Amino acid sequence: MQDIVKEFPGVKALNGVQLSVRPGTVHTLMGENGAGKSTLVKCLIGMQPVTSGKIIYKGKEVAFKTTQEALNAGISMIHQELSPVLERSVSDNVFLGREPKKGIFLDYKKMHGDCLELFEKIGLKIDPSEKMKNLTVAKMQMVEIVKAISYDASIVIMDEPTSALTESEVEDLFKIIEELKSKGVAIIYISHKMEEIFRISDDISVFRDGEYVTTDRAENLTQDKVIEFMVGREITDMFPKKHCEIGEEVLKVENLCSGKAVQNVSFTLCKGEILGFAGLVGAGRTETMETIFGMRKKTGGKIYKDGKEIHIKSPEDAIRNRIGMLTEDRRGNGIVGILSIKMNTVLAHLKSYGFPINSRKMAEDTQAYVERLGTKTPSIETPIGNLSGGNQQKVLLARWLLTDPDILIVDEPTRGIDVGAKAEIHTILSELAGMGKSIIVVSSELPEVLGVADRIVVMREGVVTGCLGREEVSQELIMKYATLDKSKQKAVQ
Amino acid sequence: MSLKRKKFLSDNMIWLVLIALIIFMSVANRNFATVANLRTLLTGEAIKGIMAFGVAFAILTKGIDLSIGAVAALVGAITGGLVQPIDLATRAFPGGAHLSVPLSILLGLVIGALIGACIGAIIAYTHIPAFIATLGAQLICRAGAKMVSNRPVSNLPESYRFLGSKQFFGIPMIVLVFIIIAILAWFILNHTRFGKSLYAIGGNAQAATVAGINVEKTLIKVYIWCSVMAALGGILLAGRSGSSDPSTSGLNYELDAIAAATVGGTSHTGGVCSVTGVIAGILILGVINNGLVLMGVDDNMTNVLKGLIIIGSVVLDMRKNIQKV
Amino acid sequence: MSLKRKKFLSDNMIWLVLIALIIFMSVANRNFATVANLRTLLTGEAIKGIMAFGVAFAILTKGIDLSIGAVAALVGAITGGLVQPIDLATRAFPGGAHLSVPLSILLGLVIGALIGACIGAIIAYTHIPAFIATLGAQLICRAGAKMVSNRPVSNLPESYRFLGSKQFFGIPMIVLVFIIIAILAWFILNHTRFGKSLYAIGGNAQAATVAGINVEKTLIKVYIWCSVMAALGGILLAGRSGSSDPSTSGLNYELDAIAAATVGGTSHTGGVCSVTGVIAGILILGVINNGLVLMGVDDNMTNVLKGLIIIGSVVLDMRKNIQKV
Amino acid sequence: GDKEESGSTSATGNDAMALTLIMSQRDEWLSEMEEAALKEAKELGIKLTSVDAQSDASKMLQFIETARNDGQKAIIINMVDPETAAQCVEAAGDMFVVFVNRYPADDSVLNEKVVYVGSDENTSGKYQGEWLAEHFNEEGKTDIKYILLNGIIGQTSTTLRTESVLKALEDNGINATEATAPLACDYARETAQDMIAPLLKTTKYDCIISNNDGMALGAIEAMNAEGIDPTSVPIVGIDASADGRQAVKDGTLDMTVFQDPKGQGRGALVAAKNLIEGNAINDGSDYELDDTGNILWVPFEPVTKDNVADYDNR
Ligand SMILES: Nc1ncnc2c1ncn2[C@@H]1O[C@H](COP(=O)(O)OP(=O)(O)OP(=O)(O)O)[C@@H](O)[C@H]1O
Ligand SMILES: Nc1ncnc2c1ncn2[C@@H]1O[C@H](COP(=O)(O)OP(=O)(O)OP(=O)(O)O)[C@@H](O)[C@H]1O
Ligand SMILES: [Mg+2]
Ligand SMILES: [Mg+2]
Repeated sequence: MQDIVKEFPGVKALNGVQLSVRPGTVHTLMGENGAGKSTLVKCLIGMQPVTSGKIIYKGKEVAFKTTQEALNAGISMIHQELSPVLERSVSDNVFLGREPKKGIFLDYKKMHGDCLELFEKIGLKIDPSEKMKNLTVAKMQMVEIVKAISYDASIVIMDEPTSALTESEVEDLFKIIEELKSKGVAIIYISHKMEEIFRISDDISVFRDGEYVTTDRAENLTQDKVIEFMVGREITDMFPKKHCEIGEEVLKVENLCSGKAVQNVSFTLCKGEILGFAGLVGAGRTETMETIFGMRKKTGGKIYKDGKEIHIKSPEDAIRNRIGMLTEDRRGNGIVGILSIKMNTVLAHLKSYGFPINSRKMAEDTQAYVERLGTKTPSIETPIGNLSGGNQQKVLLARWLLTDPDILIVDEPTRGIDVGAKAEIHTILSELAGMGKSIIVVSSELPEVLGVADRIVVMREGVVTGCLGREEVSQELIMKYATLDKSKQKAVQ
Repeated sequence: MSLKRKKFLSDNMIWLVLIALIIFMSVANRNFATVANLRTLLTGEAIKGIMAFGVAFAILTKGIDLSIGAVAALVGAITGGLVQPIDLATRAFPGGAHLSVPLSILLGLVIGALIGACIGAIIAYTHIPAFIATLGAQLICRAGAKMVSNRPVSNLPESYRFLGSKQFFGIPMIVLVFIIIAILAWFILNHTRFGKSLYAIGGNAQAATVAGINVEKTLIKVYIWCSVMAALGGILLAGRSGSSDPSTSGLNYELDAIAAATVGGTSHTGGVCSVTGVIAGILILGVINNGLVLMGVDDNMTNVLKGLIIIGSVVLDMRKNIQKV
Repeated sequence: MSLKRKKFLSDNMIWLVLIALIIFMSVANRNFATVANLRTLLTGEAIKGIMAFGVAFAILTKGIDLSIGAVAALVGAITGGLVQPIDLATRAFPGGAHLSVPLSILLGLVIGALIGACIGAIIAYTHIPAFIATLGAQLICRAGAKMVSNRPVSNLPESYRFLGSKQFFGIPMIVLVFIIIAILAWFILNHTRFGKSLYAIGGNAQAATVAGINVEKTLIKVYIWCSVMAALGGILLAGRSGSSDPSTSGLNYELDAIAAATVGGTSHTGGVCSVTGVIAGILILGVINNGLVLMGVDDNMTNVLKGLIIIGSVVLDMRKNIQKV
Repeated sequence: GDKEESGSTSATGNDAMALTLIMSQRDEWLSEMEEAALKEAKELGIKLTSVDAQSDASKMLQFIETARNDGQKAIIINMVDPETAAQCVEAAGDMFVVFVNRYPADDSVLNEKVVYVGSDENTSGKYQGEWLAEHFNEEGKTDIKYILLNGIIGQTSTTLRTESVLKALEDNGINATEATAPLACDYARETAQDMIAPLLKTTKYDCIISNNDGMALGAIEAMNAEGIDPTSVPIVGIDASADGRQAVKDGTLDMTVFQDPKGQGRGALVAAKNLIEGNAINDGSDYELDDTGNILWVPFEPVTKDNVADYDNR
């Protein structure tokens, strides 16, 4: 790809970007949120027309107008934002648009069989006839991955494939990547996770604000160097944990239950404390938080705040009790895509703007948080849907900071967020704790939990298997509890 | 053309369409652009306009309301029936049930609110498509209106007809009511928490819930607003013609109201609606209806043109969104 | 109750509702469950059923089609007009334009396809809401039908009326056509890529696009299918009554067809539709229409009940989805 | 309508005396006819169910078949589309058929088992035309311009009423031209009001002709709103509905044509009973039969200020 320029109204997303990918290698694209990585690959597979520039594929200049053309030419892609058809079966999803036929009928048997075969090859246990919406997010992502590689493409683009995966599935993915490489397939890989990038990359290209910065062999680069290229400055501390006084108990959860997903979960949270929640995806952490926040029906247990029992039936109740929650599913229940950054920022705080609503104050508050969090946006009237994922996340964080909660629950707060912003978010969380707020951090990234939390609760299959203090934890210990057998957990508690 | 001017044009396409139509009609018939005709035009569209503001709120939340025409008929029949002269042989309530005009109008609005609350509650709590809930409500309300009276409810007293047929310094009351409702709708949408939450619910209901908005309650309020507007429309309709025929009053008004709201840029995928847009939508339909009659276009041709203009203006208006995809 | 049985019940709620209604009606009137009455019931619903299969496809892709009733009227008027006896004084085409019956029917279906292609192209390429595009098409087609003839197109020859009014071993042809269309719809939805892509477009248009599905072309095909079903409905309608009244033929059929599809579980949020569901939906409406008349329920009451049953059955059917939220 | 206890009586009661009345739809006039029929049924001890086909010919046929399935002996049909008479007779099987109010387009279907009760739609417009012709002859005008408010374009009643009034004008030596494009107001008062309002001050016209009273009243309402005196031009309607008669008394509506709803409703029921019992269809009533004995005429009558009081209690 040469001199690619891509303009959106008001934004120049790409400005003269270069990229050349060799067969049989993994070429990683790096850059902060909004650097234009996703846009670049979307241009490549024909999802978006380029404003100018040339794409040369297998020696010939091409300009795919639809993804169909790109797929036929041998370029497939795992998309950053999940794109399953939720109401249909897994096999329908995998073979969407290329269903096998037998005579005039579709060959359902073959679809099922082929699907199973693909899954088995990588040790994935999913029933191809299950409805997509019944899978966990991680399983859905695995299905997306399987689908992308099943095209037998010569270029496979992976846009943040691991952001919804757990460690073990990431390993599976890396095995797949190795196999693809050995077959001579080129992989364009996009991720914000430094460790994995240096494990698998052959080449690394770095972008900043739509500008091409550099390309080099991975062995010639170091983490710090890449970060410097990306951010334009050095980041010294990923987890700037400030030490602060931990005060009296603020939240106490006793035997919380919600169906099968949450079973007798108990824990406490203190003033000024950051409590981490670790566990494999599907451990029930999100469900626990959703139950506390009133998004999910509580089937048992009690919640106390400041020593008094509180009854939360809806997020409205939770907010009234000064609890905030940054949810995991950014697109599903986080952003309101067509509304402005301003509206998205003030949404949980509308009550405080009086009657009639004080629009000027809304704008001021929003502007303040855009500046404080360094959100990259043309203006606060820009629809949030036009922002890159990381910047959307910052707006959502601003939404909850604005409500000034006593307890802030953040669920996968840095998913899909670049290193610079990640460090910023960690700093903010730490500062908040310093101001006497209590914070619950749910994350699948162990270094993150280890880095920011004072104590760590580990869950597995809906139950708490352990609670570890900052001093005693290690990755190994967490993994041990996270995979602990149900029969043994009693002993630990 | 500069980008800015392009943007201005595409953002205001609907007004440009309106202006183009007005110019065309004025040239085609010299009687079009007169004060008297303008008054006629506005009077003719005011009722549908009021109902369009109602249904626009529903559309804004990804809903729809097909029951408004029938609600108008039901409320028209009940309120009209209650104020008919007590000695009229063809009274809707022969038992002699009678109310003063203000009470009857109030009752009509309350009935509208109750119907809206039922519709809203069903949609909010059972999650059935608004299309179906309001289609059912349409059947029920229309049948209800016919149960109240199987003949036009007529001989309505002057006091009842005040809003529907009187003028105030040369401005028809009905147009004043429309203006007041427009201002009210504008205020609600832009300056209240309720209005803001409508946009959020339409844009992403789940996100709105998580942000602490009570989506169910809000939806109920939306359909209350919508049905109250329909009830008001029914009262004005009966007042305007001095009679309310349960079988034809408000018939298919929902389609016109929805068309006006949509032509005015209210998006059926939720989250987009502006009061000025809806006003433009209503005026466009009004100009077509009035202008083509003045030009002496035959009725079938009028409908063909109306269909084309409705589609055409929404197509033009959509162009502002397309660039972003 | 075991979970499995619960799931079975909630998945098949719509059939349970149907069975309950049938049992109730059979008990209430001994003439309900007779072969002759069953035939009447099916004949009466078959045309709306065919149109429901059409519109179900549109709903499946998050669209809607309000034009089907008008398309039926237009095609009924044109095809009927072309086969009227050449010496009839009140011919629709007095110039003497005349076609053989098969050619005329073919032409009718082609006209349907063309209308559908226009509607589909407008929706696919301009992204305007299907509601507006098809509302506009409704106005245009209804006016078009009246332009063809301003009186009922009558004296239709027996051969034209073959499909609409004849029987085949005691089974009305019209019911056979319905069954064939049902099988065809089932085949298309479950055994063609086109069908699969409908689910994908309705469920997640972005997913469909990135999987290489040409959404625009598919949408055009959807509305072609829908309009062809409407055209077929129009031909059957004219054949059934031997005359096609441009002003009333197919009037409001779109609402019944949409109601049937929705009662049958076709989701307005897209991506969900089953042929058996639509059949159940049609039968439920048929049983209500037929049974309440047999029971001698007053007409307004019938409409009230119909509204309640439509809402109620969709509410019950929705419960299968609610548990998962 | 008149509520009767619902539920099936055909299973236990007198089978012969359960009947169905199929309405093409329910407007003001038709509702009055329906009411009269229901009242008469009560007096005759007949259980009459009336159903509304809502302008759907297919639905009408289904109602006919349903009644047949219910084992009824006769059916009263107010046809949606008079062109479907033959099909109605076929669907009725061996039931007796009484067509009411809408005369079959093909009257060869009429016989001793299939009869018509009602009036001749062609005469309604004729009365309007004759009255107007007389009015203009008195004024010495022969060239006039008219505004004509059509009902639903395409419906037989609309077509016949419009055609017959224009023919009557022509036959009586008036050269009438339409002042506007054809106006379709769907028989609705509000539609007529909206449609005519912009034309009142911008068009020259000598009279307003309406296919029914409702639309004429809408026109009068529009004139009042625009500050035009409705008595200044002749306005004619059809129906002699309660409101219409009031307007005639007030002098705003100059004439209307009375179509006897009660007569037709009652007549239809009497005819059905007589058919079942094998009597002449006018047996026990004072309506006249035509030569064939298969048509019971309930004629139209012109109504003006002079005779309007006679219709108040009919
Ligand atoms: N459809 C669109 N309309 C307008 N602007 C867009 C659109 N899509 C992307 N952009 C803008 O283009 C820029 C690049 O976005 P892109 O999604 O490519 O970033 P990214 O590098 O993938 O970021 P992330 O790491 O957060 O996924 C951003 O500034 C974004 O706001
Ligand atoms: N039997 C009749 N046939 C035709 N017209 C009649 C009859 N009786 C009364 N009318 C007059 O014609 C009008 C009814 O005509 P028609 O039934 O064709 O349409 P409509 O009921 O007004 O239409 P809609 O209810 O669909 O708006 C009535 O308002 C009345 O003036
Ligand atoms: Mg990206
Ligand atoms: Mg009517």
